Amino acid sequence: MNELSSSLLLPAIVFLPLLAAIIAFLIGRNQLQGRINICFSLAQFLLVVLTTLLFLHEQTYQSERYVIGGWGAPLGIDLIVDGFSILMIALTGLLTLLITLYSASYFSDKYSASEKSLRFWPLWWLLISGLNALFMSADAFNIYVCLEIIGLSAAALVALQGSRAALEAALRYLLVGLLGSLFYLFAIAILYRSHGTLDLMQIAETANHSFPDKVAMILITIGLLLKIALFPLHFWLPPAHANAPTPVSAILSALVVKASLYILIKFWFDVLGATITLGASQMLGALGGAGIIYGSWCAFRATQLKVLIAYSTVAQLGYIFLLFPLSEYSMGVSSFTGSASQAAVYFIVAHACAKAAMFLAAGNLILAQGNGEIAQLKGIAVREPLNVLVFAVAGISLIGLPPSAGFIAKWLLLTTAIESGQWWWVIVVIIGGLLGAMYLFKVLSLAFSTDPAVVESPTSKSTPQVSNVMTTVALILALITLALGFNAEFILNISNTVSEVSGI
Amino acid sequence: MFNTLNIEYDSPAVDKSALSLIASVLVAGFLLAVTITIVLSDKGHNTGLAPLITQNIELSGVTNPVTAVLLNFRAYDTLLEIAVLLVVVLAILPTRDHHAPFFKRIVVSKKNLVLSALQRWIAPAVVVFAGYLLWAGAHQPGGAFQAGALLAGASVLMFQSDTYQVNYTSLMARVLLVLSLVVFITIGTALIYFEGSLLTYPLAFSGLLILLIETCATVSITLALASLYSSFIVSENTSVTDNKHRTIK
Amino acid sequence: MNMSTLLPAFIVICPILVGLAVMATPEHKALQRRSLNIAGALITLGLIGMLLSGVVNGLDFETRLPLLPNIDFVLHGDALSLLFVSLSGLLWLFTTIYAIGYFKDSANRSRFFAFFSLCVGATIGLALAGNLVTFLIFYELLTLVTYPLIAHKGNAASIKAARTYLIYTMIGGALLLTGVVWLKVLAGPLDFTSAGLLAGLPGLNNTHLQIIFVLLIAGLGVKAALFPLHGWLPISMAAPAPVSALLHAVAVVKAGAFGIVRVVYDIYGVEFASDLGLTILLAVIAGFTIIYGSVKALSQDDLKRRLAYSTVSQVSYIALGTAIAGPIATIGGLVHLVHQGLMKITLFFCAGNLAETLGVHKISQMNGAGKRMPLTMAAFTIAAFGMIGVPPIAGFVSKWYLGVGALEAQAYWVLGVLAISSLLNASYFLPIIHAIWFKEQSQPWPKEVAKLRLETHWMLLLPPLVTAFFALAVGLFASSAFSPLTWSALIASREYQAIFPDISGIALKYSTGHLWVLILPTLLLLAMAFKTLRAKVIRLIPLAPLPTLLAALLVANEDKIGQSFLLLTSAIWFIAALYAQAYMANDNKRHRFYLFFILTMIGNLGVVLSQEISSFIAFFALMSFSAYPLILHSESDEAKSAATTYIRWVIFSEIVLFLGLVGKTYYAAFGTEQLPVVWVSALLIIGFGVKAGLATLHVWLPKAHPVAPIPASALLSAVMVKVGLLGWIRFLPLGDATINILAQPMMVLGFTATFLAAIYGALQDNAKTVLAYSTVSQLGIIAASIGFALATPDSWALLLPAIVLFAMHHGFAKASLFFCVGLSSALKPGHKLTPFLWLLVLVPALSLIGLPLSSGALAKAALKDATSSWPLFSTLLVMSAIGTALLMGRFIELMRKQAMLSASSAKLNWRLILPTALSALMCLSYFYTPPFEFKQFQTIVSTLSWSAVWPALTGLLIIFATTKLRAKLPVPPAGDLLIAYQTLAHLSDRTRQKIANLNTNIAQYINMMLSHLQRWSLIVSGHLSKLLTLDTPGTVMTVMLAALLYAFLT
Amino acid sequence: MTSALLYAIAGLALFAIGFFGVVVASHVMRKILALNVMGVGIFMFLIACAKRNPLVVDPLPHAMVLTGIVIAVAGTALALNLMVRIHHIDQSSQEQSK
Amino acid sequence: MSLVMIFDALLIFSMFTLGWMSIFSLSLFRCIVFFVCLGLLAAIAWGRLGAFDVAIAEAAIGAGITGALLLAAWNRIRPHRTKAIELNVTNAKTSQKDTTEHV
Repeated sequence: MNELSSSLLLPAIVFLPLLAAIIAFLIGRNQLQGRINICFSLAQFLLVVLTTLLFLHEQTYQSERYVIGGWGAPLGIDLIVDGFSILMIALTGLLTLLITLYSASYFSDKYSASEKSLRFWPLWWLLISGLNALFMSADAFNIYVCLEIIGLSAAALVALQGSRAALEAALRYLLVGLLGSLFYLFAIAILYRSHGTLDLMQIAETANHSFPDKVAMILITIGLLLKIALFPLHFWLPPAHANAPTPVSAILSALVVKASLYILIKFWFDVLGATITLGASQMLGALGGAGIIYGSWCAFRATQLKVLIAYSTVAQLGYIFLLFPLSEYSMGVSSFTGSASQAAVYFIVAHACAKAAMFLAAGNLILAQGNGEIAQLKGIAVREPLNVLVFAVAGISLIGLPPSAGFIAKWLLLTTAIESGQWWWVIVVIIGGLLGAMYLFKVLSLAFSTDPAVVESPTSKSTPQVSNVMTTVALILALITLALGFNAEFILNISNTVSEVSGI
Repeated sequence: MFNTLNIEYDSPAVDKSALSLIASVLVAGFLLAVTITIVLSDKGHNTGLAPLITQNIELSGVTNPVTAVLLNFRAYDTLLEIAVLLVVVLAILPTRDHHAPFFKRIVVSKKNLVLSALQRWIAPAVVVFAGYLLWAGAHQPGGAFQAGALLAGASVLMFQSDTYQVNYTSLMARVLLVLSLVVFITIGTALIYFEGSLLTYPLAFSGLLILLIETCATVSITLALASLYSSFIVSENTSVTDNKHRTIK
Repeated sequence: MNMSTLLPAFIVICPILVGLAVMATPEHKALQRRSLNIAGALITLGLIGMLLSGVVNGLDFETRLPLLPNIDFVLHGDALSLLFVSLSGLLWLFTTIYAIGYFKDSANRSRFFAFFSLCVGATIGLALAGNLVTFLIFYELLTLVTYPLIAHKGNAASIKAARTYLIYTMIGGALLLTGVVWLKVLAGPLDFTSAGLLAGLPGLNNTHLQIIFVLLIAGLGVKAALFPLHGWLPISMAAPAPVSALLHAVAVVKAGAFGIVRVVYDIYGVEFASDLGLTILLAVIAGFTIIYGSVKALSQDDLKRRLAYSTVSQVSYIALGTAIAGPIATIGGLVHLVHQGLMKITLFFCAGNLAETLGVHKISQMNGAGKRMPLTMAAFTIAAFGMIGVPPIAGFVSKWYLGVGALEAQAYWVLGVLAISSLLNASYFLPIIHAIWFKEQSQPWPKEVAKLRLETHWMLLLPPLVTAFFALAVGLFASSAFSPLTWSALIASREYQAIFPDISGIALKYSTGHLWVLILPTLLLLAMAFKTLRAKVIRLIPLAPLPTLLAALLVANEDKIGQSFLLLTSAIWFIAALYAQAYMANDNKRHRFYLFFILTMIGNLGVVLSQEISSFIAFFALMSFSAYPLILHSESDEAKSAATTYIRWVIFSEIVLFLGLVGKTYYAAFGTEQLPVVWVSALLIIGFGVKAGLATLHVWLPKAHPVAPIPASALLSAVMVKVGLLGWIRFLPLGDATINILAQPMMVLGFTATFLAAIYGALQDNAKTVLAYSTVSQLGIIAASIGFALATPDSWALLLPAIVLFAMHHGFAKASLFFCVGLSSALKPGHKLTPFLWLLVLVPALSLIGLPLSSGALAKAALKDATSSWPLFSTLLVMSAIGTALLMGRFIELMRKQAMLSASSAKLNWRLILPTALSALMCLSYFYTPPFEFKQFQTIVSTLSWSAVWPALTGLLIIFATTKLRAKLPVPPAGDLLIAYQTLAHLSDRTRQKIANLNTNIAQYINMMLSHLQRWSLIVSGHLSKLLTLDTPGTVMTVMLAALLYAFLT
Repeated sequence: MTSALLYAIAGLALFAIGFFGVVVASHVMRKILALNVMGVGIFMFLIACAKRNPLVVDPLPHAMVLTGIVIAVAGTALALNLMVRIHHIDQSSQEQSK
Repeated sequence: MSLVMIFDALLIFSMFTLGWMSIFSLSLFRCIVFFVCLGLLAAIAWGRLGAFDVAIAEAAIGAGITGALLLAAWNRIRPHRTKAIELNVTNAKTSQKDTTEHV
């Protein structure tokens, strides 16, 4: 991949969205805006696909370093791309393309949210560039800056709505984000003090069971848990994801939460792998398990549709956190390799697609329905059959029923759990699946039940007809989740580049 | 902690739920103890990257090590940092009236003597000093951020007196806000073409390029910080108020 | 990618594509949707046909796609999968047609048909799955796709039903997933290998395998509706008819059963599973479910819920078949998969028709439905009889093989289960059939649709008829080349490979001698269906038995017994037919009478003619069941109660016979040790004893005969009773083995019947009851002689002709006596012909008693010298004449009294008198030359001995002496022991009631507890979540920080 | 106990106070101030690390602190803006309700 | 205990107390003022530790801009602003319309 490292592909992935943001900011609000953003997203997608193919073409499955400014590791900053990060970048590229298409019509003049589009587009592109930068950065402080970009732009996007609930949710999200980043910064300071370098690879080489490394790991864990919204610290996620506009909540649930998870995995397994203790990983697993149960329970009791989906994100994150205790056993030394990591990677990809599809479908349903109340969804299957189908397919993937990607992920997780002899995680996963089924079918049973009052008199005020672009985007995402359910090999090949990689 | 964000003005300093009080005191204390033990126990890497930087300082085109690190060794960080600033400015900017002029002078009925005197004396001095700081950044402590901050301070001073009205959503303002990021990116990508990898300054021009980036950065930072401040200003008596006020919506 | 890899994939994809296409078609385009559906169904059937032909001539079809690191997505067309695929493909076509008719104009049909074809696609995928993972994928897909079908109506009931369905299947799916994953971890890729995968793999510890087996069976048990997991099935009846038809006959329930078959055979392998002790567990559960399902079905009034519970029990047959680790039982289980599908789908189609056209949902509303919808109800009756296990229809075949398989595996309790469940099936299906056909329409139909040319829309009518026909054809042509039976035999032979026995011995071949004889009656039967031809057909009925009569007389036939019985039956049927012409001339319900008259005739003649066990029992059942309406003909109260007792005893005898014959065929084909033959013969004796009026089993006879119209009762006592005797002769090992423990009771019962019946009969006041009791006593003699034959086998050569002769004599005598009862009006004194008529009465009576020169004496003489080796027997024979004399005296007394009372009809009804005269002539011994080479003359002379005369005189003397005494005595009720049995029946009913409401209040208690639990958990979770809404996130964060510190630093 | 070590400890103390403040403070403004105090704490720790060796001063932490300060300002500005907008909506809803 | 050490100790102690006061003092205004002082002292501390660039930045941004922003925000949420409120109210109504229920 030498021509890749010297060529402009990698930095372009970060700079293209920045340029898109600048242009969107400058041209302000006019008809062209939607179309320009769509072609930017297309360009971004092609770029990402090109990089992935080049990376895969290499077959060396080695991580690629891209030295910025020619200064080399300790002094300058490097970009590093390995299996896991290229997968995440590809995922971001795909979701950007689809959700941009969705928001082009969502923020078009047809709907009331149109005059917010001036603020939406620049922030959106900055968020995307922050995500891409994060997945590629190999420098601790650079990760801090990317986390900040993502945190601030996400909070701003949540606040886009302008309603009191949205503003409050955004403020809470922002404060939590800042607190988490400060903890992370403090940990970097400690690491810099004891290792003298900011480059993750070099820290990994000199990391040992020493006292400061342990404290740094603790601070990073607590900071990032706050940003990932694992079970006890999840209080900010439901209001934030529920009150954000639909495309924003889709990208939030699907990717932004995963970004901090990516960093935690990187630190937990590669950089400060030496400091991990058995008790800690079991504790994370336990929190994950509790998260699954509690998240599903709250989802079941939720009355708003988007709150339900947000809580299901909390639950699904619990699944991924089972990775920590499982990989501890399966591979002996805790490195991000082996089937546990494959299961986690597959879960991340499956959840991203499914959750994005579900949020978009829910958005369409709410647009058609007028408000987000679940009780009012009675008999909507008659008016919006396709969206209900997308919602169902996404739900099926979240629960982990066969034809979907979620099933493969759940299968891998169960196999790892059984192989490593930790049968209690098997019970948690199974109960999680059942609880998931509870809240999904609560919605579906309402959608299917024909309430005579509703069917005869279509809702009085003519709610704007959901544009078919938005439905097709949701449908494409749902089909992707189904397609991922079949050829699992493709994703596993990419992600097991992670397993061969020794260092990062 | 964040669950109930109360904003009433006169709420007690500390919310009294005893449980959280005790727990957090305990842990804060514990955290302090732990960190102090680290600091005491570990000699750690006492010089950090200082020797490495001093070796490469000549290659960086500037003599002030901090500016070298900021704008040459870790230029990528600074770029992203400007992007952060841009994010916040975008989030706060009002969404209306792109057509109003960028800069307007308003006739004020009630003059605040002290303020106008202060403006007349200090503003020019601050601008000159900011220029010096920007220039000195290459070899002495100073640089884009400090100069930008100072200029922003001056602009805060100017707005206090409602004599000058800057509309941050006009095209001109938006271009200036975005200027530094654009310059930085273009230079960065251009260097890929010339030098093979991102942000590798050619030895001969690195000083010049850094200066160019610094000036644009100063301009953008000034405008950014000024717009941050202006979004909170509600001047009662001028027509601008309402649209400015509306800006808060 | 040649055909062999693509075909299975195409078969699965086609329905799914159709589903998606239909979902896309907008609601109003009915035609496009209809054509899409039907085209899809036909294409799939065509593909399945290609697959079938391919597999038959040895091609191997497999599609293999990479799915997971070392697991592939495999679709493999082997024999077992094809059985299920062809069933679902076929039934899908019919259910589609039915559904199109059913949903003519209702809302969101596109959605229904879309999910409908997706559901079939999932079922076909599940059938074709090549390994357990692919099976699991399609198993879960099936749940998802059937959910909207159940919730289709959208009203509260169907949503609740769908929810319960989901709860059950989701939990089932989760268990199955755990089991499959665990198994995959232990045993690597789980491809189905025909003789079991795990048997070969080394180093698997058994406790794990046992736990996994329990998990798998629990997961599959939900869909296969095994006992504790069947709750969802009855509730999901709220779904529309085509859905419940599809779910219960084809898709969901069969998927579960098919899964169990796959797991036991292709994953564990039968031997490995049985020595792990797993198959016994499954067998017990399946057995219990069979009984439980039927008991619950009894108490359901809603038709579809009753059918649902019957499905619960029927599907467990398949599980039972697989659980009894024997090749024949496997065949039984597999073939039941298909048969139950065909029968159950017919039942549901009919239920759907009833609901759709008449709005009838409850069984209590179904009275007289047969008249309103004859074709649907005919299909319903065929399917219901099939479910009970009445011979020619499909259900019998699978029960037959299950029975033989149970014997092969020495699991005798399974036979008990089969018996009890057939009994219960009968007890919940027969009342429905009775209500349909023999009850008048009590109240107007709830929601009747306008009457079309046919009874309902042709699309609703065609499917049930076709599937009913298939059910019948599959039963009849069971052993033909392409029947499901041969196909399952092929599968079982692949499963067992080495130890597969040769099953030709127990195959069901329906072959009867001189089949051409039955053509005429069947033609007449068909003609009866058309109203216009009815009058002419009635006149032709007497001709029907003539061909058989000619066959008996003219065609030389080495089977002497058969020929003589044929002679007896056809002669009496001919006379009865003549007599009926006159007797029924002005009866308004004569059409129905004649219809069942012909049916019984076909059955009776068929029994006598049949040479195979299967055809014997088939015609036997036809005869017994079609005799029921003859008894019920007069619709009076006694007729109703007599008919019910009759049908109950018929069912009892059918079941006992089924067990006996199963035993017999098994031991004939594979039997090695002699010991078990005793219980086989015991069962046969009891089975035929009911029909032949053996002592304690005769109670239905005195009640049934008097109630039936004269020709019917004549036939009943003269001919149909003899079929029991024919059965004994054909199937008991009379010639070869001495079974003393059965012989003594047989003789004792025989003679007690002779004497007690005589005394009891003498006290009766109804002429026909007296005759009935005389039949009981005469049959007692025959039973005793059969007992004698059992005791001394070598005497059998002599005894056989004597018994046949005695039977024929009794047949003719009793028939003529019954005919004379009809002539009571003509016997009035004061008419110049009355003395001749009295002669008609006296001749058969005296020949019965056995006066010299009469056929009775001849028969008794023959019997006496055949049993000469045992003097006591002959003395008892002689004494029996006294009893008969008593009865005959009473009979003549009653006839005289009746003649006095009856109005003096001027004109003698010659069309009545002639047949009686004919039968009276038959009684005299000269006219018929028994087909046996028989020392004719010297026996007639020997009848002149004194020993033939004195018993008659004493009997008559007693009658005249006790006339005054008897006048004072109260008349004892007709069926003597019946009261005892009825009290017994009431007792068992009450206990069942007690058990029923015991488990209802247990159920109430449980869900009261559940609701408490739920409320409590809500409160707790409320508190918990209030606490956890984390208005104290700060503290929680600090606590977590402390925990992490601890975790890391220690 | 060189002075740099003293400043490092002070920095950590400020961090602890800030965290304690964030957890316990009731008003949003106080929480924002507490976050800034934590920021100052971390920056002091960083600068103290830069000066551990009296002879040479390591410029890297300085660059980190500079970037940190700008980001802190940005964060605070956004938080304050959100707070004011929430307050403004409450204010206007009270006006309407009155 | 050289003079410098005393100066450092004093500086650290004052920063510590200012840190505490800027969060937990009674009125918000007082908190903000203490925070600005803390910013300035921090600038002195950075100077003391040889980080002059940072000192200038801290003074300009940490104390200056942040202080200004805090005061401006505090000014906006103070209750006394009656006069300004009526004027705003009319505008508020117009803007209120736009914040109708959005998705």
